[in-house]
Amino acid sequence: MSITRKWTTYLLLIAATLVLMFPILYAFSISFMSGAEVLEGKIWPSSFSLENYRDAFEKVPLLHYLINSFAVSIFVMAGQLLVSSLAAFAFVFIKFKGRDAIFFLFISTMMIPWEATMVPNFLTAQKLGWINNYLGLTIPFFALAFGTFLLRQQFKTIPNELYEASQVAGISRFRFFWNVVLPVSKTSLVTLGVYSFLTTWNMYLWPLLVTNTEDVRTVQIGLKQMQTQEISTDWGVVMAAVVVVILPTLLLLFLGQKRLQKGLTQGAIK
Amino acid sequence: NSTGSSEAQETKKTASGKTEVVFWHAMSGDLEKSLNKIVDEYNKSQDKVEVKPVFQGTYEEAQTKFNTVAGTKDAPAIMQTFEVGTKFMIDSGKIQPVQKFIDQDHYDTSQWEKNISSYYQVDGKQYSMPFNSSTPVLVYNKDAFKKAGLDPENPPKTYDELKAAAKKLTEKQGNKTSQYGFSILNYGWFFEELVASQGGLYVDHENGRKGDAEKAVFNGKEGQNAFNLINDMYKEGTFYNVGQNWDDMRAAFQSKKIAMFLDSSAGIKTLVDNAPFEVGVSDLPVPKEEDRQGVAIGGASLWMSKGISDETSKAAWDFMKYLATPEVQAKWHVESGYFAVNPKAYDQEIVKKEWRKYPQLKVTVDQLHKTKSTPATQGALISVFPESRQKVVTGMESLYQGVKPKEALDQAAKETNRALEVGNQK
Amino acid sequence: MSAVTKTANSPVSVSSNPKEKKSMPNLLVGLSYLLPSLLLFGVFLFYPMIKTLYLSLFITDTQGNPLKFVGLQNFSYLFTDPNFLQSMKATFLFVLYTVPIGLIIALFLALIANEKLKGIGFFRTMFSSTMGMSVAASSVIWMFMYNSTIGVINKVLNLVGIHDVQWLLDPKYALIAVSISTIWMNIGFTFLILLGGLQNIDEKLYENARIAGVSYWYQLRKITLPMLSPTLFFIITVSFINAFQTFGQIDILTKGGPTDSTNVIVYSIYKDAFVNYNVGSASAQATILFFCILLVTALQFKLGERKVHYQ
Amino acid sequence: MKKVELVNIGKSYDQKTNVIQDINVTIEPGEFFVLVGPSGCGKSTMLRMIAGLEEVTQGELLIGDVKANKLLPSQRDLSMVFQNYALYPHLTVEQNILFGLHTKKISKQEQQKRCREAAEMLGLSEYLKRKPRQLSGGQRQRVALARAIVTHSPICLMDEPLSNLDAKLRAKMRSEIRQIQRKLGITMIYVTHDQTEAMTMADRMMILNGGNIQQIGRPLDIYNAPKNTFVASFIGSPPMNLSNVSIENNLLVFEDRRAISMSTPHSNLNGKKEVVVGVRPEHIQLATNDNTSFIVEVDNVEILGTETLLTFHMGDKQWMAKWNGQWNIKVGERVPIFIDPKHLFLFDNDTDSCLHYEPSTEDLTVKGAFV
Amino acid sequence: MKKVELVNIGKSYDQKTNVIQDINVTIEPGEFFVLVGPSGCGKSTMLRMIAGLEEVTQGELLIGDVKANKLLPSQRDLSMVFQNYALYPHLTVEQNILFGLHTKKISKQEQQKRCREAAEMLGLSEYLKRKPRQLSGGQRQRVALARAIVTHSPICLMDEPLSNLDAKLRAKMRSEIRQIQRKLGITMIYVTHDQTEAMTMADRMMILNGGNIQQIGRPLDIYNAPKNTFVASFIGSPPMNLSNVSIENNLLVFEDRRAISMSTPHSNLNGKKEVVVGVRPEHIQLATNDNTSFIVEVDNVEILGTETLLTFHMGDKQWMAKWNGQWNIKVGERVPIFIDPKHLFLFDNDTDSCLHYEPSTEDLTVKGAFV
Ligand SMILES: Nc1ncnc2c1ncn2[C@@H]1O[C@H](COP(=O)(O)OP(=O)(O)OP(=O)(O)O)[C@@H](O)[C@H]1O
Ligand SMILES: Nc1ncnc2c1ncn2[C@@H]1O[C@H](COP(=O)(O)OP(=O)(O)OP(=O)(O)O)[C@@H](O)[C@H]1O
Ligand SMILES: O=P(O)(O)OC[C@H](O)CO
Ligand SMILES: [Mg+2]
Ligand SMILES: [Mg+2]
Repeated sequence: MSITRKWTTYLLLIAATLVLMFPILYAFSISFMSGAEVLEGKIWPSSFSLENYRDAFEKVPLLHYLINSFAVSIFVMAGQLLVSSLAAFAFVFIKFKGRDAIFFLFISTMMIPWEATMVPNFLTAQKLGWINNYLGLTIPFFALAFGTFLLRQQFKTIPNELYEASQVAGISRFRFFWNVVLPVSKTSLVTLGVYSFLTTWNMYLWPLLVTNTEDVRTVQIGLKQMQTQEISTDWGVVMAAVVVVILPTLLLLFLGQKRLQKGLTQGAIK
Repeated sequence: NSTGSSEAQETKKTASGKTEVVFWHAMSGDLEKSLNKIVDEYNKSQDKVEVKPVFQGTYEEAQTKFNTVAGTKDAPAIMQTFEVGTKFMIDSGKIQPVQKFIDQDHYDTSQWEKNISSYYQVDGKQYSMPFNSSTPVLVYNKDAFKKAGLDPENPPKTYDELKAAAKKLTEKQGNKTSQYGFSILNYGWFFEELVASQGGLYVDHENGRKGDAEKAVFNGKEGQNAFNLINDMYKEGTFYNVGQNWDDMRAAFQSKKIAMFLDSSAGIKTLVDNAPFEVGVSDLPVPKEEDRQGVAIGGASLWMSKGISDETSKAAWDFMKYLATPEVQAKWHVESGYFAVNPKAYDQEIVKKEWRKYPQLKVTVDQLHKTKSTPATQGALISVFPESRQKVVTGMESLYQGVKPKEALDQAAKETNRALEVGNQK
Repeated sequence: MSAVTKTANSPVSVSSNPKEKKSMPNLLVGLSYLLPSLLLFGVFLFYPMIKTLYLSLFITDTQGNPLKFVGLQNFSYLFTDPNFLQSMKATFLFVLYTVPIGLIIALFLALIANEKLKGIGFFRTMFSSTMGMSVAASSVIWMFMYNSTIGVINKVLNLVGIHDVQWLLDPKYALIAVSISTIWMNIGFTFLILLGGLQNIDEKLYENARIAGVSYWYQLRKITLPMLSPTLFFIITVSFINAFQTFGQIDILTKGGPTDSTNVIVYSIYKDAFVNYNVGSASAQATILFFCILLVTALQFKLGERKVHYQ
Repeated sequence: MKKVELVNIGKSYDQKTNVIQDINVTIEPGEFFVLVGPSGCGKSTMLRMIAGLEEVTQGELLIGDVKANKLLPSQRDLSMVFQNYALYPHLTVEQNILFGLHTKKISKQEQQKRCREAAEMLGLSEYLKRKPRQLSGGQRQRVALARAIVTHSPICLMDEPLSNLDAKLRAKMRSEIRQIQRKLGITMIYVTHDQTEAMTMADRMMILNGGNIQQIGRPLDIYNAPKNTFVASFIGSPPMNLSNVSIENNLLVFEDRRAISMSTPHSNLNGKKEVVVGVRPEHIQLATNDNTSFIVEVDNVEILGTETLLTFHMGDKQWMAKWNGQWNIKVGERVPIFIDPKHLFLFDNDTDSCLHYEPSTEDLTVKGAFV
Repeated sequence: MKKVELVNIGKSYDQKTNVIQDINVTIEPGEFFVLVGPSGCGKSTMLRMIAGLEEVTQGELLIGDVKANKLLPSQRDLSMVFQNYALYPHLTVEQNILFGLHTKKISKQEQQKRCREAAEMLGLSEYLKRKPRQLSGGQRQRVALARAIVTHSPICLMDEPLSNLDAKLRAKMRSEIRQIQRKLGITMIYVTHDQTEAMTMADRMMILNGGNIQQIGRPLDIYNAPKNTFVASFIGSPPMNLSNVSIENNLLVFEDRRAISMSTPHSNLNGKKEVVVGVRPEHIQLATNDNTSFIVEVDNVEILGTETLLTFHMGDKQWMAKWNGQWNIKVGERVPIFIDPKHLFLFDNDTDSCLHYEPSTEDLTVKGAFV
């Protein structure tokens, strides 16, 4: 690569980073500002006081919400991994009539807008007594066409010989699934896991509908609540809450970026 | 139609054996702090009932939430609903009228302010417990008045005066306006009040109090006056569009972006405390002084859910009664700016003291007392009020896009009619 | 068979035993693995979808129970209702603003982040970071940035001599504002997918081009884009579907306003169902939305698939 | 050590066309039996039917005298080695070797013992704790082998187990597998498309083409007496040279009118006038002064250290000759050639089947050499 | 036709360790030059440096007498064929062949002409409109070749172009490539890890190991006079047998105390007492009555139709012998062996370099044979 091309690329990279990261950095910066500084429209805080963070945690039970979000995200992640991998396994390793039709049915669910099903789902959740508890926040999301698709693509890369070898050895199907397919697909499972975690963590409309007590509310709703309650009075506090909310996912993303990219594209295209 | 089973839910108890009463509200900011304080005091004052306040967003959001869970175990025992949700709550069948407890308890309702409690009476039955009632007022920046050469003690009373004052208050730097004269939040309530204060009705059948409303009439003369006012001032460049968010509006006032605006009396205390200038409060302006009919109340009342256990209901009723005591009402009034439901509260020492410190608070009370009780000032009763409000808001917003006031109003009325039509089929 | 029967009985009986074990046909086994998914899809996707179709023919009570069959009245009203038409328009504009531009930006980022340079990992992480940003958090940040008095965007515009713009209050700009923030939120995911696609392209194809000495743009047109087409196809489809389903940022930033300029169908559904309690009408809109997505996706497949090159 | 018998076996994937048909063969206990043929001829299909991985759609499969058509793979008491070894990448070598042994109700101790033995036999002892990806191709191959061995199954199936190895390693593994099979005395059914493997490893082999048996027999018998042109050209490297010739008197006349003489008139030509003649490259010799069959112009020369391959045209075909030693011949040089008539094969030009060959009289033994 | 000269070339990917070093070689115009060596020895690296795809970190690269270290790949006027062909899957064969030709400022007409010519030469004419995935492996190979040909570059680089093809096709393509190179007279630099390919195709070859040149020369010269044990065992198949021996008087004594005699005492052994002895398999003969070197017990026999491979132990190593013909020998049989001392190679056991060999006196020519 020629020197000029190298440096233009760097220049573009840096410029793009600055533009793209600005909102996040800006939120960080504001989260340290006093109310007056915010109103003056400063970009950089004069001092890094943690007061806003203290206030944020005081005003809404952020910590509690964070724990809820964690619980819900982990639960959904585990559920999606299990349910999707079971389905993907069937699609790859079990031959039966109508398999392709069912697979098509699965894929077609990606086309159904969640909002189109929102009202009946809400009623279902209500009938099942799932309002205001973790069940309502998690179980409806366990089945995931995208996840099934992603894992199916991964499972397809597992040589069929592995399956046949265990058939010859007399290993049961489920044992093969559990002891071979899952461990071998670790990377894709991690990818899907990160993806599930992020999307669940960031879920907004559904938790808004099915939670109305602080006991199970997730942090996104907490944020929205904080925003309704506090905005004019204190942007700084709200931004502190924003930072608290985005920090875990950003960290997760930074750690899992490489794997995520690998796994996502693998599932998406091939 | 209702699915609400008559089976009473179990009584929820706290760890210490107190009856738990979940209380959904829409009070944010300083109001939430005061409310929580009152609840705390109540919880500490006795050992049978534990009230748990839960913030559920704006009035609209809270009502949405309530509707989704009404009649299930997830419903709160006490629900705070804004005044325009009254008809909806009655029709929902998911509430028990407080009249039931008033009768059981032989509770004396005469101690209540009539102007307030009558809003929540239908066919002579008290449906909900009045709690936080407000009226709209004109709030202005006294310093700005002085600077503009206006008399801060003599705020505009009519539309013309308002326009004139706004013109003087509008400040420009180059072609950028640094201070606007006036603003109204894009929120249906202010429009309703501007109509009511001229004696105009919102819907037919005497504002829906003589039978189910079928047709919107707010696009009559009174409504047009209000829309024309906004339209004219916006065209003149003295009116600032603050959007739909209460906080944004108050922030704009505090940061001197606007010199006058309409606010709920509930916001006044916080405004006075936080504004870096002297805040004036005055009656809602009318087109001409002779039009003045007074105002309808705003704010919200407390509703008792149906389907909760008797024990819980009793506990909730006990809390409601507590809220209506003069002492609590006095505290509530001075901390929030809402009226005292119980006028005896005004005799309390703290009120007197606060009125001396915040004369602005008294303005709102006086305005209510001056109100003539007519179907217009009693307020409209329609179940699709929230929807209608959205239509009116869209109408207000379309003014800024150059739509003719009459057209905007008619459109809002037409859509409200449709909502009424659908609503009445239910 | 006859050849076997004359041999000793025991092996035959041994061999007949396991046959019974095998009796569970593959169909049942397959379905048992699919059961959790099918059950959940059934309960939370197919049943509600059908229920939605059903409800769209009714007027319902405030809690969504059908009251009165009205046939296609909900639909016929919607198609004459200027508000709904406005919703459709807003939706299509929104899709139009967000999908192509988001894609182009993400593609640009992916291209520059695909170069082999020192520290490129850092930039990749940065570019994908918005994937970790929730809708709620992002919207709050953008809400502040759009604030017409203290927001940074107007501050910057003022510097270059442009007047304050009421980003979220002016119907002319509100949809654009929401679109910009949406593009920003989606860039991370789109970027990641495209970068992955780029990295899957055989390096040798470029080496051959280097030896042939073709220009960067020629490589981009003749190698990168065609080779990336399956990825592009995937991400375009996903982006379309996502764009049609946008909710959070609208709820927080504009609530569908001003003058319904950002009242995209999904938001309109939400409002009709949960604020105005017109579940019938909401269901009708949901049905229309479903068919819109179906249509666009089908079109995409029909038009796009032909141009896509699969290996 | 078990017999495997295929009776009229056929297979169809789509219920319409057969990919293999009419397979009749008995594989004797302890035999090393090789299935060989070009890609797609149905070798894997047949092996997989024996393993139970593919349904038998026609005929009868007997394993050790028991009808096995419907048995589960695990009930057939056999082991299998796959082309890509099918090692579990997340398990260590040891775990791989022992994977599935628990289903056979073998005590942990016994499992350990077998694993140790197999590892020792295959020189894997130091790698037991490694993961497959830390092993070279040959070592992976051995792990797959070890996994088959520890089951102590009397029958072992292998599907092109060496095709992923490079030439040197392949040669080595060839003899290793053969030695182990002998040592354990198992019945081996081995699939390959490589004729060298088939020739060097098989006790007997079956040559398949297009789903049909071409020939079954001992490698040398097949080499020396191929039943048809397919077998003739498939077995032997470089392959047998084949050309269409017409018979004129006692001469075989090529299309370019060159001719070679037959030793004696053959009776079983059925009066055919057109036949296919075949000559193995090693039987095309440099003519000495008095026996030149004809002279050819060399198209290409490849010197492989100890032998030299010459390419030239005969009629419409390119023929090859293989000579020992390093020959200094230039492309384009004209070379006199001698072909001994006793080395000629004649095939029916319609049915491709062999009409005539002269059985080899050579009998090279060490003893013979000493005589 | 251009010269390529490497002067003291070295390469390091990490600025610390060199993956290749001290490469000095001149590739003559029109020469078919093969780089051969085991996997990872640096062949591709060297080729890619010549192509300009990899930076030269040390030394000087001259292409046609011009210093080329810093030239862009496209400025070096060469073409390249990649291992997996690197065809553009979305372009037709024709578009693939013509890819990038526009940069050479060649008229559309001329492009078409060249494409037609190349396609004809390689038998691709009917496939011009197909996509690569519709072609067989060999056809793809040819497209890649055609793409290199149409550029009319004087130098062509190929990186293991045949390694994805099966044995038969490989043999065919080998001679095809060689013939085209001759016809066009281009300078060819060809990378492979297959010694057969190197032997049969190269005018000269360079054997690399661990980034170092082992030997450069004509294939036969290298075969007959390998410079060290690495080359000796790398070139030739089966590879040369090597064992450690000690020299006692005129005898080479193996670890198991068996011995063979050297023809005459060699002066250039520098008084070494321990050396490595090497014998090619084809030079291990069956003893006749009077010349037995020793008797071996046969471990394995492989009969490849026209020749027989015997495996047996010598000292600690397995040795192989290659005999012509089909030998009927059983495993375990004891066979007398004769090794002619003139076929012995002796290597230094410390440096591995060749201490002694006897130049072959054979000169097999057709003329010679007639004498
Ligand atoms: N699952 C299948 N469905 C349909 N046809 C199949 C299937 N498996 C194989 N075939 C077809 O059956 C024939 C024989 O295939 P098989 O795999 O047995 O060949 P093979 O001899 O093993 O070839 P190779 O040497 O390439 O492995 C081929 O024509 C193939 O296309
Ligand atoms: N991009 C790279 N970065 C670091 N090391 C590399 C790189 N490419 C190759 N190497 C190392 O350089 C050495 C030589 O690699 P090279 O690819 O030239 O081998 P090769 O002879 O072509 O092998 P093969 O026959 O397997 O293709 C190897 O040790 C390899 O690990
Ligand atoms: O802000 P509040 O409580 O005064 O209420 C205002 C309106 O009455 C709500 O409908
Ligand atoms: Mg096969
Ligand atoms: Mg290489």
